[in-house]
Formats: sequence, structure tokens, C-alpha cells
Amino acid sequence: MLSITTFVIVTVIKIVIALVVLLTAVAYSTWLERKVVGHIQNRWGPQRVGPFGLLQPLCDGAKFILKEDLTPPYVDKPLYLAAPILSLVLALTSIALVPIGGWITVSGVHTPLEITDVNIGLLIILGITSLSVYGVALAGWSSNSKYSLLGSLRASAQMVSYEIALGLSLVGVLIMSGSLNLRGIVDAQGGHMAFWIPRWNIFRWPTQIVAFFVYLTAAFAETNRVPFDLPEAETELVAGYHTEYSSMKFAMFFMAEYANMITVASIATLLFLGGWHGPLFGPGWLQAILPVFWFVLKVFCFIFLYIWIRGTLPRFRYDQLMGFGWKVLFPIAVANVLATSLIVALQK
Amino acid sequence: MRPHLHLWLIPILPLVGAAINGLLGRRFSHRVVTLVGNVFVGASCAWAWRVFAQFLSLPHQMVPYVHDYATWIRAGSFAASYGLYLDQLSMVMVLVVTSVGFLIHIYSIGYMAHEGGYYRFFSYLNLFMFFMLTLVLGNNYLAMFIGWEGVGLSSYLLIGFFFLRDSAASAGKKAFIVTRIGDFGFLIALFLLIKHFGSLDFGRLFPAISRLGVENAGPGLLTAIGLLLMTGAAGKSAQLPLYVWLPDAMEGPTPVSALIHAATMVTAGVYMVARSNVIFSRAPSAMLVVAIIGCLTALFAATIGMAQTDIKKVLAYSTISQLGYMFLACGVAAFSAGIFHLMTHAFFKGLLFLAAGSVIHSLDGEQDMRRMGGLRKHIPWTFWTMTAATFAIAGIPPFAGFFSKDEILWNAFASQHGSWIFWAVGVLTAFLTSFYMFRLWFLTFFGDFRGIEAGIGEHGYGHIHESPKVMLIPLAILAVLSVVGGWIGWPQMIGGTQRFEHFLSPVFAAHAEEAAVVGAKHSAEPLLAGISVLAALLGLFLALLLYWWRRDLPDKIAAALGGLYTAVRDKYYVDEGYDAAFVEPLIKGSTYILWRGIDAGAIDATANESAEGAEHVSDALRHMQSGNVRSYAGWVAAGAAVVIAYMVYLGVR
Amino acid sequence: MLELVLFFVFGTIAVGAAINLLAQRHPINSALSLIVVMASLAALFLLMGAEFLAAIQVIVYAGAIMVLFVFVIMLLNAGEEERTPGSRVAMLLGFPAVVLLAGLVAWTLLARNPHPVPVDLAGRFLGSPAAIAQLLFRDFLLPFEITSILILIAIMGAVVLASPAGTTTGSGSPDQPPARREE
Amino acid sequence: MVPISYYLVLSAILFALGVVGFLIKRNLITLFMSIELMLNAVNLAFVAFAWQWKSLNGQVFVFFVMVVAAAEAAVGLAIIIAVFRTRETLNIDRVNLLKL
Repeated sequence: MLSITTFVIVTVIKIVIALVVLLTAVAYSTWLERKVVGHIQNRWGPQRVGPFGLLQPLCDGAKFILKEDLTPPYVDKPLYLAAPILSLVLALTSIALVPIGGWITVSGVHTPLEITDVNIGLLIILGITSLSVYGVALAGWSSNSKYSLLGSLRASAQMVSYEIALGLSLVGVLIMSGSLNLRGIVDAQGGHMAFWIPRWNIFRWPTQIVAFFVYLTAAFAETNRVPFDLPEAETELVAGYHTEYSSMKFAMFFMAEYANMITVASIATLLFLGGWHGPLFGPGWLQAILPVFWFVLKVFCFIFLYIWIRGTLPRFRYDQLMGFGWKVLFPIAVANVLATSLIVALQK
Repeated sequence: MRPHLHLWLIPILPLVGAAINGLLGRRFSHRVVTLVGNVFVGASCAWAWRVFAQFLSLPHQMVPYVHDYATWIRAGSFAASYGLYLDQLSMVMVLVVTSVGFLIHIYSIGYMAHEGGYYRFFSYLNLFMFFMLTLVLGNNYLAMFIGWEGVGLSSYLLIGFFFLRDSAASAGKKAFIVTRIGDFGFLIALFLLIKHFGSLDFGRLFPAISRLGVENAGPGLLTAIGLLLMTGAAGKSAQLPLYVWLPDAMEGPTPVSALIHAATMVTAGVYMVARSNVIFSRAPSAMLVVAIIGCLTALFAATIGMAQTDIKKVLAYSTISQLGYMFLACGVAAFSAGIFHLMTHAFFKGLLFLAAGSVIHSLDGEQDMRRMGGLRKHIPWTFWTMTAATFAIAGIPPFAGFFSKDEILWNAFASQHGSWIFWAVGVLTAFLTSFYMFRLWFLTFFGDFRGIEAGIGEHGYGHIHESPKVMLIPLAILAVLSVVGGWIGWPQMIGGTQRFEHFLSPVFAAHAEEAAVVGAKHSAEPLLAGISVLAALLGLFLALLLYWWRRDLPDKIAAALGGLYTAVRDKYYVDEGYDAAFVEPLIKGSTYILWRGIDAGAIDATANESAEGAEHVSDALRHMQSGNVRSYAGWVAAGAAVVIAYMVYLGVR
Repeated sequence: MLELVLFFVFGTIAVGAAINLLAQRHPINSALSLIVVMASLAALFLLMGAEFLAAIQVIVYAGAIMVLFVFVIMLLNAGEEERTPGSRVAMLLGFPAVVLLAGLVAWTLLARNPHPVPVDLAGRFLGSPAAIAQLLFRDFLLPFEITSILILIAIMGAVVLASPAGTTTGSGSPDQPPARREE
Repeated sequence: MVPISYYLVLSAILFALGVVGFLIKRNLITLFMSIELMLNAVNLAFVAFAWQWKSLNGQVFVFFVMVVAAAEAAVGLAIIIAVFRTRETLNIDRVNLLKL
């Protein structure tokens, strides 16, 4: 057991690292998105700034900071300010519970590769994501504009609705691994089954493939991404709930959105794609690095999937959205829960 | 192993019939109703005989054959069960009830054929059978009481069968109420039994009682119980002073009179007393009362019977007096003789009623004997059967009546509970009985028809028709029975072995020695029998004289007797007396005190006042409802505060 | 010691937020302060080892029920509440009443526990999801099922009530999801 | 070391605040919030007792309370919407037709 001081120090270090990594990831996922979508739409995407426009995110950041930060009149000031901060904070917090690898020992300090390890991690992440509705809702309401209000109304309804499908799609995994602790869930996926198929939850049973796609869809809706990005449907609502926001405040929403994407992606990785499990080889230092590499790789693939879909699919209509969530996704998720629990029960 | 007799079938079958007819009969065709109404009773009768066959072969340690089907009531230590109790006594009763009942059912097919409510009639009749069998077979006093009330109910329904006729309806009510007075005594007796013996179960009650001594040293508990039981019996069996309902009960259809008010129900009292022989045999004073009431009733009713002109009334009073005989028998501890007479009486009195019914039927409902006469030639079957019955009831050997009546008289004289007074009254009654029976016989069947001027049978005699076969067959059977029915009790004095008495002896074994006749008197038996036969013949002769040779004499005698005759004819004004003594005060009292005073004055007033008070209070309270939600919340919070304050008080204390 | 500090921190937050709930005149502020209360209560639950309840408290109350409140506030665009004579009376009556009530309740509770039982947090979490599930799906199975029926009824009632007259058909009325969270 | 009575007193205070909130607030929605506040106070008491007696039943009861609260919120808010449709107001003092 660590002493309090070392604990605090280590934790602070880890937080800093995590923040830096996360924010960079956010920045570069925006770059990635623009690139990929550009190629999908037969354009080049950013390429002026630096090689392949690699410095584009930095310029965007600078631009956000330097823009004039205007606050429209007749807004409910405190809430107008609180909303973006709230969303960003929540989005960043949830990362704190995501393990990206096993344990490492640095200069005698043995610590897990995550900021904190709680044994109901998944529940807490769900709680935080469920809170992230408020950011959107308050933003829309406080900025006292009908576009924002409509956008936030849509957003909150949509998020709340799809949260159920999201949670239910995870229940199957929980039943199988019998734990709410993310680390435990990942550990349960080590090794491989017949034919060298890895023992990832998604491969365990066909039901889990279904569950995975349910999760995928619900995650898209949670993060207000295409094809479920109605809250910010430009054609109808200008920019949805953050119509009235500019410069840094807008950037906060922007970052929050991508941070949420990353969180969702890493949860998918942890629960379905076997976390950091992957072929290990080479010398010790490599073996220490590889798990993290596999984890990042999987997350990256997931995000690429995000962008890919954004580039291909059109947007839903609102009633279609709700109908799909309640009449298709939700029943499938319930059925999946039943099937999985049945299988588990029969296996016992 | 004990054979299963399936006793329950016997009572249940008629109930099923009653249910089917009562619920669906309205839609059934006349034929179907007839079928249902008779088949079930017939089946129950057949089963009763089968049970009898098995019963005879039962090893006697299994008699009485008791079977508990389920627990009915359980209250503390007291428990009553749905159970049946079959011993020789109830066996005899069952056979009599089912057989006579079945015959009368068949008879009713013809008699009621043209009446409305045919299905209703049969449903009631079956219902009566059910209750009567329950009464007889029940293994505890409670079941017996249920049957007791049940037969009361069905008798009420059947007396008031023509409920459109006011007299019928009121007669039904009268029967119900008067018997209820007796039932009151019965109930109290049951309560006493429960209180002191904790059970009404024959199987547990009688042993417990027989452990008690005979209450020679003055009356006690058993005496009280006995007297109360006697009250009930007097009510049901139309004894003094509660006999008044029976004559009125003749308002019912004749088969009903035959079945309920002659053969079976009215004998329930006798059965009950005999069933309670253990109690009575230990309460001499109660038995004395029974005997006195019995013999007074016998004489009293017989005298009234002499002057009646309505054929059914005559039979009714004779029924009362015969019942008196039976009670007399029970009163002198000659229970088996009583039951014996009950059986023979069931035969010949049922027959008499049925025959009278046939007469009435042939005359289209004429019941007054003064308008009859000379029917001998027109309805020979009825005539001959009636003749057999008349001789039987008159007690002329070798007809059934003779044996049973002689048995009773002999016991009344010789039993250590009896005395020569009972015997003398009995003989006198026998004389009167034979007189009025033969009077009826002569008036009905001899001389020339006096009904023309009364407008009966304008087309001469051709209109007077014999009854259909379905009515005559039961008559014939019963006639045979009333001839030979008594032979199973052939007395010792003429070389008989009193089979009947021996058959019943186990039931009354508890006191066989008490009833045992003192040997010395045995020599007197033939003499006494002779005297009673003589009395019967005398009655016959007198009737012959008055209503055949010197037709003018009766009126002269009546004129000579004057007041006495009218008194007899008007039944000693007993009904009027009861009206003045009880009914009127009751009506007055309940009108002025109960209704105007208590009900309207106190109860209704209280209700109305409280209602108004509530209205005023709520009118005041209603202003609390301001429609302001927060005021409601305030009230709730205040209430909660009070509760919590109380809790605090408790916590501190 | 640490627990005591935490308790007082979160307790103060809770009470302050609750008072703010009353003080604020705009429902949305009240709603937010209520969320704060719930969050701090969740922390207190954790302090008492009810980790599962803490999570549920956040997910269900803060994440669902209060979202519903905020949603309705936004939907009806509820404005500031105006003062009425009735409200003044309520103020005058209400505050003394509540002080009395709080005093009573507190005193009762203290009187019920004359010598406070010190409880150490060192004890393991007794409210682990597994333990709760054991109770919920074994001993309390019937009530649990019955609650599902209750929720079903609530959903239907909500649909019927909230949908404009005559159009009680679609299941898309946005105020169901919170009720479904228990599934 | 926190004495249990502290938790109970805290829950008492919260409950009382909920009561007074119900008494003094005029906005229907806020009234509902006050009710939720009371429910939360009760939950706190439940958990505290569960903690004292080291028995989970109290926590299970909290679970049920939450279920009921959710149902109640759904229906109640639906009612509020209906009321608003008809009365065009959320002020409790104006929704007072139910009286003699």
C-alpha cells in the first residue's frame, strides 16, 4: 500500500498525463475527421499547415482562444457560463476511470495504468455520462434562443432515450464477466478460444455481436454524432444548442464532444474488444508497451468507424430517431439481455 | 372391515330432485317434471331398502352405524359434524318415510295433474323428503334440528301451496308460527345439552347421560331438558296446547296432508322423544307430563272429531288424537309401542287421507260429508281401501291398528310408569275413534247421494268418476299394508313373538328393565285387549245406529245437548281463545309500543338526528377545503408534527 | 476523522443547496440546486458504504428524474413565480413551522439514540451491487416485480396525460424515458 | 467516526426543508422538487439505519423508494403538463378550483 503522499503525487502525475494525452487525442481526432471525411468526399482536407496539415489542430486551438468572446444579451449568465464548463468537466472526468493497461512499476511505485480503480467503475461512468445531459440542456435553455432551446430539447430527449439502450446493451457483458469493475471485465477477456479466436466478449456469443451494434448505435446517439446529430442539425437549427456560443466556450463543447467520443470508444474497447489484450512479443520493455498500444489501436479503429459513418450516412428525421430508439433498439437490447442471461444460466 | 352403506344417498337424492325441479322445472314439460319428481324419491326409497338388507346383516357391535362425513361447525370444545346415524329406530323411520313418501308421490301425479305450479309442488315435496330424512338420520341434535326446521319450512310452503287463497296463506303462517313456539323450547333444550354435556352428538351424549342416575328425588336437569324437548315435540306433533295449526293445515293439497300432516312430519315429535329415550327414562316427572299430555290430547281431539263435517277436518283431529296415543306410549316408556303405532298409523292414516283425497277428487273438490253419501257404488276402489283403513284405525283385529293400539293400551296399564287411568282414557278414546271413523264411513259411502242440490254432478251420478289408476295403486298398496302391517308386532298372548319390539329393543335397551312389564299382570292382557276390541265394536255399533238405522237421531241429540254440541262443533273455541289471549295483545303491543314507540320514536329518530348532526358538522368542516393546495399541505404537516411530538413524548418518557 | 470532515463538507453542501432550492425563484435554479443536493447525498451514501446506491442515486435521480424536471421546465418555459398574498402567509406560517418540525424530528432522532454509535468506515462496503442483488432477486423478488408493474402503469399514465387530448397513441412522448430507467 | 445521529439529524433537516418548500413555494414544479427532497431525506435516513444495523434491507428500501419516485415524477410531471395546457399557469395558488 502506498503512503498517502506518494499516492497523491502519483495520482496527480497520472491526471496530468491523462489530460495531456486526452486533449491531444481530441485535437488530432478532429484533424483525423476532417482528413478522412475530406477523402471520402473526394477532397484533400487540411494540408496547408504542416505536413498533411498536421499542425491544423494547433491553429484551430489558437483561433478559438483569440476569437472575441461575446456573450449575447438576455442570456441567463451564470448558467450560460456553467453549461460548457459542465459538459467539458464531465467529459474529461469519465476518462479518469478508464484503464488503458495493466499494472506498471515505475521507480518502485506499483500502480495501475489508470487514474483510479473503483470496483463499480462502469456504473460511475454511466452516471457521469447521464449527467452530461445537463450541459446540453442548460446551454440551450440559458442562451435564450429558440434554435438553442429546440436543439437542447432534442438533445436531452435523445440522450436520455438512448441511454437506456446503451445501458442495457452492456448488461450482457456484465452478466458474462460478473463484475462492474472495468479492469476485472478486461481480465475476464484474456486468452483465446478455439481457432485462436481471442476471448473477447464480442466473439463469445453471437448475442454479443448484436449487443455490440446496439451499443454502437446508442453511442452515436449519446454523442450526438451523425446520423443522430439532430441537436445540431445545421439545416434546421443553425447549430443547435451551441448556436449562441463563440470562441472558447464553443471550443469547450467541441472538445467535450470529442472527449465523449473517445470515452465511448474506450468503453467499447474495454467491454467488447478485449481491452488491452493482444499478442505480446519481443523484449520486456516492448511487452510493457504493447498492451497500451493495442488499446490505443482499438480505440483508434472505433473512432475511425465514427468518422467513416459520418462521411457516409445521411441524417435521421426526429420521429424516426425516437421511434428507432424505442421500438427497435430498446427491444433488441432487452432481448439480448434475456438471451445472454439464459445462456449463462444454462452454462452453469 | 365395516361395509360402507352410502347412507348419504338417501337424503341427497330427493334434494337433487328438488333442486332440478325447483330451478329448471318451469321450463320442463309436465312429463319431465313428473319423471324427475318421482325417480329420485323412488331411487332413495330403493336404496333405503337395500340399506335395510345390509343393515340386518350387520354384526350388532356395529350398530348403531355412524358415519361422519365432514366437520360442520367447530367452536371451541363444541363440534358438530355432517354425520349420519343409523340404528333400528332410524331404520324404521327411514323405511316408513321413504316408502309412504314414494307412494304419496305417485298418488300426487294423478291428484295434482290439473293444478297449477305442478313442478313447484314436486320440488317442495322432494325438499320435504330431504329434510325429513335429515331429521331422521342426523347423528346429532343439531342436524336433527335442521331437519326439524326444514320440514317446518316445506310444510309451510305446501300448506300455502295455493297461496292465492287467503285462508291457505294464513294457515301456512299459522302452522309455521305455532310450531316455532315449540321449536323455541327445543332450542333451549339443545343449549342446555351443550352447556352441560358439551356436545350434541348422540354417540357422545347418550353414554354421558346414561351415567347419570334416575331423577326420582324430584325434578332436575334432565327433567328440564325433557320438558323442553316435549314442548318442541308438542309443537311439531300438534299436541295440547299447540295442536291448533294442524286442522288449518288441511288447506294444503290432500297428498300433503297425507304425507306431512299424517304420516311423517307430525310424527317427528314422537321420533324425537323416542330418540331421547335415554333422557326421558331418567326423568320420570317429564315422562309423566308426556303421558298426561298425550292422553289428554287423544281424548280432546277425538271428541272434537265427532262433530266435524269436513271430511279432512275429521281426519286431522283423528291424527291429533292418534299422535296423542303415541305420546302416551312414550310417556309410559313403551317407546317401541309408540314407534310401532307410528308405523301402522303412517299406513292407515296416509291411506285414509289419500282415499279422502280420492273422494274429494271424484266430487271435484267437495269436502263436506253432508253433501256426500252413497258413493260406495261409484268409487268402489276408494270405498274398499277406505274400509280397510277405517277398520284398521278403529282397532278391530286383525287389522294393523289393533296390534299397535292394543300394545299401547296394554303398556299404559301395565308399565310401571302407567296406571289404569291412562288405560281408561285410552279405551274411551278408542271407542270415540271408531265411532267418528265409522260415522265418516257411513256418511260418505252409504245412503243416497246428497250432493245434487248442492250442485255437484248435475248430470246425475254419471259425473262422479273413479280416480285414475295412478292414484288407486298407492291406495291398494297402503290398504294391504294397513291390513297386514301390524302382524310383525303380533303379541305374545296369541302366540306371537313381538318381532318389532325385539327389533327395536337395542335402541331402548338402556331402560328395557324399567319398561319391563310386571309379570303378575300378564294374565290381564287378554282381558284388556278384549275390552278395547269391545270398545271399538261399540263405536261401530253406535255409528251404525245413528247414521244408518235412525238417521234422524243425530240432530235430535245435538239439539238435546245444545251448548255442549256447539262447543264441540266449534272446537271448544280454542282458536278464539288463543286469538283473544295472545294474538290480539301481541298485535296491539307491537303496534303501539314497538312500532310507534320504539321504532319510530327512538330508533328512526336517532338515525335521522345523527344524520342531520353529521350534515351540520360536515357543513362546518367543509370550509377547511379551501382549494389551496398549500393549505392542505399545511394541515398534513401539522398532523405530522403532532405525531412526532407524541413520539418525542414517548421517547422522553 | 476524515469521514467526519467529509460528512460535514457534504452535509453542509446538501443543506446549503436545499436552502437555495427554497430561496431561488426560478424553477430551473431550484432544479439545479436539488441536483446538487442529490449529488452530495450520493457522496454521503458512499461514506456509509452504500456504493451501489450512490451510483444509482446519481444515475436515476440526477440523471433521469431531474432531467425530466429540467425537461419539463424547458418545455413549459416556466418563468419566475410571482408573489401572491397567499405566499406571504405561507412564509409567515411555514418557516416557524418547519423550524419546529426540524427541531422535533432532530430531537426525536437524538432521543432515540442517546449515546451515538460511532461507526468506522474501515468496514468493507456492505452495499456492494452483488449483495444488493442477492436481496433484491431472492428475498424481495415479488416487490421488485410489482414495482415493474407500477412503472408500466406510470408510463401509460404519463402517455395518456401528457399527450394532447385525443392523440393518446404514440409512445414517443419524451417524458417516459426516466420512468423506464429502472428496467 | 461519524455518529449515526448526525446523519439522522441531517436527514431531518433536509426533510423539514422539503416540507417548508412545499409550504412556501408556488410553482407546481418546485413543489414536486420539494417532495423529491423529502424523499431523498428519507433515503438518507434509510441508508443510515441500514449502516447502523449492518443490514442491507434499508438500502433495498431506498431502491424501491427511487423506483416509486421515478414513477411519481413521470406521472406528476405529465399531470403538470396537462394542468398547464388547461390552466395556462403553473402557479399553485391559481389552481384552486377544487373547493366548495
